[in-house]
Amino acid sequence: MSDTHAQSVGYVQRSQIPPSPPPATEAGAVRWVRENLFSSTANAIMTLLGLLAIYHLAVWALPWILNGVWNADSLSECREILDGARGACFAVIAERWNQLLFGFKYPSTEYWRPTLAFVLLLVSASPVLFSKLPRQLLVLTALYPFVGFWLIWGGSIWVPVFALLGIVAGYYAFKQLERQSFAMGLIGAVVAAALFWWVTGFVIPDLSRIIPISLPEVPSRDMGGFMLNLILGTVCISLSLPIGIVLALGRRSQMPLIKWICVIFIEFIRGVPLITLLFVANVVLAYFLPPGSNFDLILRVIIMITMFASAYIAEVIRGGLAALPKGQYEAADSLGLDYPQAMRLIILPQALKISIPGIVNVAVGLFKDTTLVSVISMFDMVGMIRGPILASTDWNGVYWELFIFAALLFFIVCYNISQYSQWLERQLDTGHKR
Amino acid sequence: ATLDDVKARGTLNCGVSTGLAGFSAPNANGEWEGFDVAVCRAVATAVLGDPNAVEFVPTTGKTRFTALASGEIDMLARNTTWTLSRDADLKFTFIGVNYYDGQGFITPKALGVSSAKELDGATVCIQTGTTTELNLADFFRVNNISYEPVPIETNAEAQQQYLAGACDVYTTDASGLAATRATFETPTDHVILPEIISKEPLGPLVRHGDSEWGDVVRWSLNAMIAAEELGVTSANVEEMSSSTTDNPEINRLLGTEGNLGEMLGLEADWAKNIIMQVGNYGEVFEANIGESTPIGLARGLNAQWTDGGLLYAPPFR
Amino acid sequence: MQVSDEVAIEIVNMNKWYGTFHVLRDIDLTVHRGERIVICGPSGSGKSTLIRCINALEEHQKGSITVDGTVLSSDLKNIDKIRSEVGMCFQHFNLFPHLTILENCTLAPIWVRKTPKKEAEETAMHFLEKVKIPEQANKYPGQLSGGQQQRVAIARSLCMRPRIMLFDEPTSALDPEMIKEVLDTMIELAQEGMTMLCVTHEMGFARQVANRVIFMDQGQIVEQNEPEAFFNNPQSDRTKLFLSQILGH
Amino acid sequence: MQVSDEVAIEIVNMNKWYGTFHVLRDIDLTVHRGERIVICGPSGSGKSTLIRCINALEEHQKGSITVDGTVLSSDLKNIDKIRSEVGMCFQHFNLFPHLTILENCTLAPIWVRKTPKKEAEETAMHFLEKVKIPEQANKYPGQLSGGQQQRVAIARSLCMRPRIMLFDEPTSALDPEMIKEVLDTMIELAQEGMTMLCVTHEMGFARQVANRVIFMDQGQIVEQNEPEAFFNNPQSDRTKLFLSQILGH
Amino acid sequence: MLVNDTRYRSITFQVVALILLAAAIGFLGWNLMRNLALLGQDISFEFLGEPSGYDINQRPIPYDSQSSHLRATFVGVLNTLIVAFLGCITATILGVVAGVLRLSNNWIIRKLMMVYVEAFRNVPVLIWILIIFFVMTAALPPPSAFRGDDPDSSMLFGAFAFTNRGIYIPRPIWEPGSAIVVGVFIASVIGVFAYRRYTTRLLYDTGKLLPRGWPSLLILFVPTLLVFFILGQPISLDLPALRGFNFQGGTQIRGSLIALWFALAIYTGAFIAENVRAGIQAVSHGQTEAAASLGLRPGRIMNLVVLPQALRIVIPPVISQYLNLTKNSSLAIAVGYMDLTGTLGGITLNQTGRAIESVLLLMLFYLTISLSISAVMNVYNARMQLKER
Ligand SMILES: Nc1ncnc2c1ncn2[C@@H]1O[C@H](COP(=O)(O)OP(=O)(O)OP(=O)(O)O)[C@@H](O)[C@H]1O
Ligand SMILES: Nc1ncnc2c1ncn2[C@@H]1O[C@H](COP(=O)(O)OP(=O)(O)OP(=O)(O)O)[C@@H](O)[C@H]1O
Ligand SMILES: NC(=O)CC[C@H](N)C(=O)O
Ligand SMILES: [Mg+2]
Ligand SMILES: [Mg+2]
Repeated sequence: MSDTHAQSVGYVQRSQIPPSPPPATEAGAVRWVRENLFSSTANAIMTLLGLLAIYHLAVWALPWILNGVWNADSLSECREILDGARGACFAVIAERWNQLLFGFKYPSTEYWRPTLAFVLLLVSASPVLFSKLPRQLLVLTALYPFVGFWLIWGGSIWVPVFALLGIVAGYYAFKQLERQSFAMGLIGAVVAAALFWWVTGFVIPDLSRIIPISLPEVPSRDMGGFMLNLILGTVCISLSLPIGIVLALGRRSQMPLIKWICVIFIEFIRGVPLITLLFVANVVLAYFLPPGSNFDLILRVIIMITMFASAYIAEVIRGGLAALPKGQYEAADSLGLDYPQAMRLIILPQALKISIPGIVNVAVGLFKDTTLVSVISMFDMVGMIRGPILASTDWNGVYWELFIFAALLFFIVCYNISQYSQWLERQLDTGHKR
Repeated sequence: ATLDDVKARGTLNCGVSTGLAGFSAPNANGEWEGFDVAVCRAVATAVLGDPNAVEFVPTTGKTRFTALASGEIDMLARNTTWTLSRDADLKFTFIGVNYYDGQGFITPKALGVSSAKELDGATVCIQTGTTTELNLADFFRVNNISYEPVPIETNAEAQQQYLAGACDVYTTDASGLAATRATFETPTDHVILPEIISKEPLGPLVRHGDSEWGDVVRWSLNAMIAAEELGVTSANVEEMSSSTTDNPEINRLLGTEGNLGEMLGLEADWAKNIIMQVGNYGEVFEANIGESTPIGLARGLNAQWTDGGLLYAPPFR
Repeated sequence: MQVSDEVAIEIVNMNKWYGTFHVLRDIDLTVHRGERIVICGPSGSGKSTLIRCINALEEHQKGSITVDGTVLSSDLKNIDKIRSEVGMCFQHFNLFPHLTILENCTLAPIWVRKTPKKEAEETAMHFLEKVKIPEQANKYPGQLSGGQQQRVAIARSLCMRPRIMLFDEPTSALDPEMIKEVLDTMIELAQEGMTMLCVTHEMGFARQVANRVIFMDQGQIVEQNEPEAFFNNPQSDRTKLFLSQILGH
Repeated sequence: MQVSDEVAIEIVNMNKWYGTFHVLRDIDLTVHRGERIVICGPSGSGKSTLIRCINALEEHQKGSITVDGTVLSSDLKNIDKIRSEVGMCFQHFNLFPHLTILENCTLAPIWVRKTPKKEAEETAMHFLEKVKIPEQANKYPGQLSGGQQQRVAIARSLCMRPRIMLFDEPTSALDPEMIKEVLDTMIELAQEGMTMLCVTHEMGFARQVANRVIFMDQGQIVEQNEPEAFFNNPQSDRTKLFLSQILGH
Repeated sequence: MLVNDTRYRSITFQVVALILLAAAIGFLGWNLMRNLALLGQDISFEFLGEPSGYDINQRPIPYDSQSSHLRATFVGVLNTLIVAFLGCITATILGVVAGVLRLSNNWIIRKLMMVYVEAFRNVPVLIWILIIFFVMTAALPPPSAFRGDDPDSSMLFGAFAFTNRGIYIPRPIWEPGSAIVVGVFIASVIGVFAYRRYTTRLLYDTGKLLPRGWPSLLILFVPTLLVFFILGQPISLDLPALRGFNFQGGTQIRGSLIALWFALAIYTGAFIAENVRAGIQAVSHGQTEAAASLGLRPGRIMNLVVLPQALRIVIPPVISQYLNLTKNSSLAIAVGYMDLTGTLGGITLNQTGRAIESVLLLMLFYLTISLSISAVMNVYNARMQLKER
């Protein structure tokens, strides 16, 4: 050792320096502006360009929005009111509000039904979306399909009630037989439910006559507007979940035939645009159904969109399954659980949890894609705008207002869902690190 | 069979266009109105006795045939031209003609065009999936002039594109042009060119292979035409049917004599109901597209044969 | 610590290939009830594969494995039977992270053994007490330390009341402090007379509890002996080399 | 192991804030050429921040840092100069995974020092030999073990022929077996007289090679001393507490 | 029992699956036959040989109404590929710019880009297509506005006309000698790459780094311009001019193409931006720091360390975005752009009524494209895989 430190009396700090506030350049707005807007020349230029862009956008859009006319019966009346000034004619939205939301055929006295159904949807979806809510609320979720169906389509209340009871019957049969084997349980459940429905099928008409609780029936064809987008979105996503799970499991199966069936199905569906599948629904599907069966267009479209969504969901879930460590499968095996048990109790609960953000993304994409049904002349939100509204003499020529309204509506829904999925991803992330 | 289906269902699914003023368009209350719509209502009245027992299914030029073929609709009443290939190849049965038409052009007056032959280099809006699309190609090829087609799905969009100046000319059936022009802010700024470049017999159609149903639709239309010829109107039909008249054909038509209804599988008073609730051909024409309406079409070819037109209902016997 | 004459596991001339790779060659091994066997050997020598074959997690291609009189064949019934006789603990615990500790332990008894839930929970608590973490029963695996997790994994296996336990390097993923608590649990188990096959490099453990130490290399059983003899007087050169490495460091 | 009088690094009254959080307070530190300093202290005490400031990876807001006579200012030239004098090794190696080991080592010499490739490769091989992995030169980082990767990272820094090396917990992400190989490399480096600042909790290493051990807490240098004195006779209570924890376990 | 034996279990299941599959296919096929028989139709592809009878406005290959449906199909295929190609390129540029700017340390720019990304990602692409299309139709002047002595609108630089039928731009006329100019230009492009390689080589060999920026520009433009003027300007421009109803001359980029192209590009660009951002962020900060501590400057760090790693992560999702864009281009039908869905799946299907055949061909085409792109992606992924133990 050199002698520099030979004597080396330990240097010991005796007192603690209290933390002092950072220098002015390091705090507050000054620092923020310097760091975020003017940290370099290039940055300053970009800031100015950005401000310029915002300014121009504002100068161009604000008067148009602020001058907007909210009360008029036609575009020409709007123009009269504006009297040459630049301004939007939002009156079209006010006047066609109901049509935009519900289509032009849903009976106007019944608008409360889809509205209520929508509110209930939010309520019953929340226990699924937020795992902090009490689990008992899941009962609501389970009941919702029947309530929602009844509210939107109407008809005798006994139809959804017995449908629900049938499912309950199936569930009990499943619970009874499940102990023997999952397959038995499944078959038993299907048989029990089918039997129940078959038997009650005879009772319903009489019952409906004796205890007539019913809402006016609204045929599928009369659904339209944003409501149709929402219906297609929710129905197809919910239906595609179980199918997607089956496909994903199939694709990971060891059995080559089953694996290839699933691979071909998934790749085929993912390889073609949704539009062509809608064409299939529109013009081809009927050829493949038994002669004389008369599926209406909405049903056919739901079938095709569900197939479409399930292929995408299958891929998401496959990712979730692949993310599970192999040890989980082995541990389940070594405990003696059989395949259905291992999947149901161990693998799927975990895989699905990992997949939720992906599933939500698919759901958002699918919800946006429901607008494509306007191409096969269904009157969803976009179809309403392109068809009856723009075609009407009164509103011929209002583009911006209507499309911005539609875009805004979709934006609100999709943005919130994707924010939710990001929130969930963060949530899961921390959950992992725990 | 379709007839039984319709009866069982209690409503008639009838394909109409997505909106063509005077022919088929929902009014402010969402009720469908128009000349084509009346045919649907007539059939519904004949079969179900209720002109409102119709579910109108809007179709575009492109989707109409698939809608019919797939069974989504029971009949199509949508200014559809009767052509051989549609009959023989697409396997549909046209049950008659409710409007004799031809393809025309509309163009802004400001362009100063007076004949379709002067349209060299023009941009033309057309509805796709129609005969007009094919006629147009033929017309320009035969006359050896060029054009630029702008394919469009619906009449409404075509109208928007045309009015915005995205095309110089809009071409479709002359009746459609008149109807469309009537909805313009200033119809007088636009001229319909004199050339009519094709024959467009427009009529309702049904699927091949169900002649029974075809007969019902065919004779519902014929009943309207015959009623006009025989002078039966919605105003006097009640009176005429209350007792047998001197004219046996009227009696057969209104079901007070013979069993024509039964032959079709309908009630005896089917035609009476049509005339009472929908009106005869002339009444429907006048109410929807006639000269007193903004569309203002003259009867022309669509007058009764007795008046020099082509309308000629086969005998009710 | 008694070893009975009864044969618990009998492996005769067993061979296994992965594709064309011959992992296990001519394995002959007889384990008597109550025996505690430690298997060691260099990495890749096939130790894990051997014990995974006993549990039917891997299929073997030649030879026979008989567990408690049941021949391991491709019949699912037999496989189920053997798995319910044989418990297994993995290196990475493989607890089910979405279930609480208690649920982890009761899952198999309820669904495989069809034990009523209440009874299963009692059993589970019994074994959790045995591994000294009854108070964690309602936590999730992610909230436990590695050592605790491995003890839960042992308890989970025990809940199926296996007659034989297999351990695959149960301590190698653990920090030194935690190793001890797991080994203690295993020693206790051994003292109760459980038949155990344990892949481990914890030589202290081997000395203390094993009846026999088996040394594997390149898919073969190279040497087997009682612990003292094995450590003090290895026969094969390979064993010597291996022991010098493992004890030296 | 000679320490010259020449000053390699001089830090005077340096302060740093993250936003309003005062991470480093009044740091005064003089490092002589050839000195080997070990910095220790509880987590979050600002050790990493301190050595990252020396390398200009973080800006300091008050006080001055002089490296080899160059004052660290916001002038890019100075930063470049200092960085070419100072090598740094990170806890997580931070090798470039898309380049081979050799490319990792030659990248900076070629592009920063403008050394011809051939020469750069020779130098790289020289240092790779020094860290005892010349045979891995054409592999990719992902193909190496953690210990090997860290040694490559050291070689990579050395290829720039720095006069000072900074280490930020170079062994804390490694398995015990690998720690030794990395420490050996560092000891060798120390013996050649490299000026080193090393954040580490390997007290054995500190005893063996350090001239001075610095103990930091809450952004301050609380105590510094020769290793023997530091370990055997810590002055401050905080140091005592810290040492009792770290050595006890 | 067979299901209880591991050897036969899977075979049993597969046989069952096969039977179910066969039954399903049989059921559908039988229905199809029955339905076709009922309707008196058949399945045949002969219609493809018949004259189509309709005209198409955008024709990359010669086509008129007498050409066959097959040729119309090809026109559609080419139009699909054109819009997909343009869309992919534009989307990439937009996406990369927006993605990089989203990480800028400039707050305003960052937020603007976030608004762009969120606004476009969360609104259906169909709405964007329609907005752009309708707004173009409504907001841009018709060609007639350019007419008269005192026109309402005028052309930009006398060479570009923005009308509601599309944008008219000059078209180069290739006169004799133009081939040489083009040849020189191509040679220059190659030259730039050669020069850049040379500088790297030189750096490797001698440690000297020549400047790269401005010499590249010089090499790119100077020789071409020289040759261009020496040969007496063999390339001239055909400017669009208003003649008759429309602008003639020049190249017309139709409104439908623009709407589709821009909407697809902006929409997909928003997704690509997210991929790019994620890719760059995925390269750990440690990499940048390690490079910095080796003395590399920020530009070099980007080029030598961050980008090569980020690209590996970014490219696969970007390729699937290309795939999405291509599939979304089938929305052409909403604005009357004559892509494959417009010709084969639109007019041909309708005029001939050959729904099954047309839809089948349509699907096959898209399937082929997807599968080839996935194949390319798999090869890329395999080659780019980072070497690991
Ligand atoms: N699924 C597999 N496919 C192919 N080869 C495998 C597979 N699993 C293991 N192997 C190979 O079989 C050999 C034995 O593996 P095994 O896991 O039994 O070794 P081990 O003795 O447990 O080693 P370790 O001490 O590292 O756990 C190794 O060479 C391994 O690479
Ligand atoms: N970029 C940053 N922004 C804000 N605070 C930071 C940042 N980096 C570090 N800190 C904070 O500064 C303090 C000192 O961090 P530093 O990494 O220097 O600690 P350390 O002594 O190296 O700890 P460890 O032993 O855990 O590495 C910590 O409290 C940390 O949370
Ligand atoms: N324009 C139309 O919608 C109908 C056009 C023409 N009459 C046809 O049947 O094809
Ligand atoms: Mg192993
Ligand atoms: Mg640190």
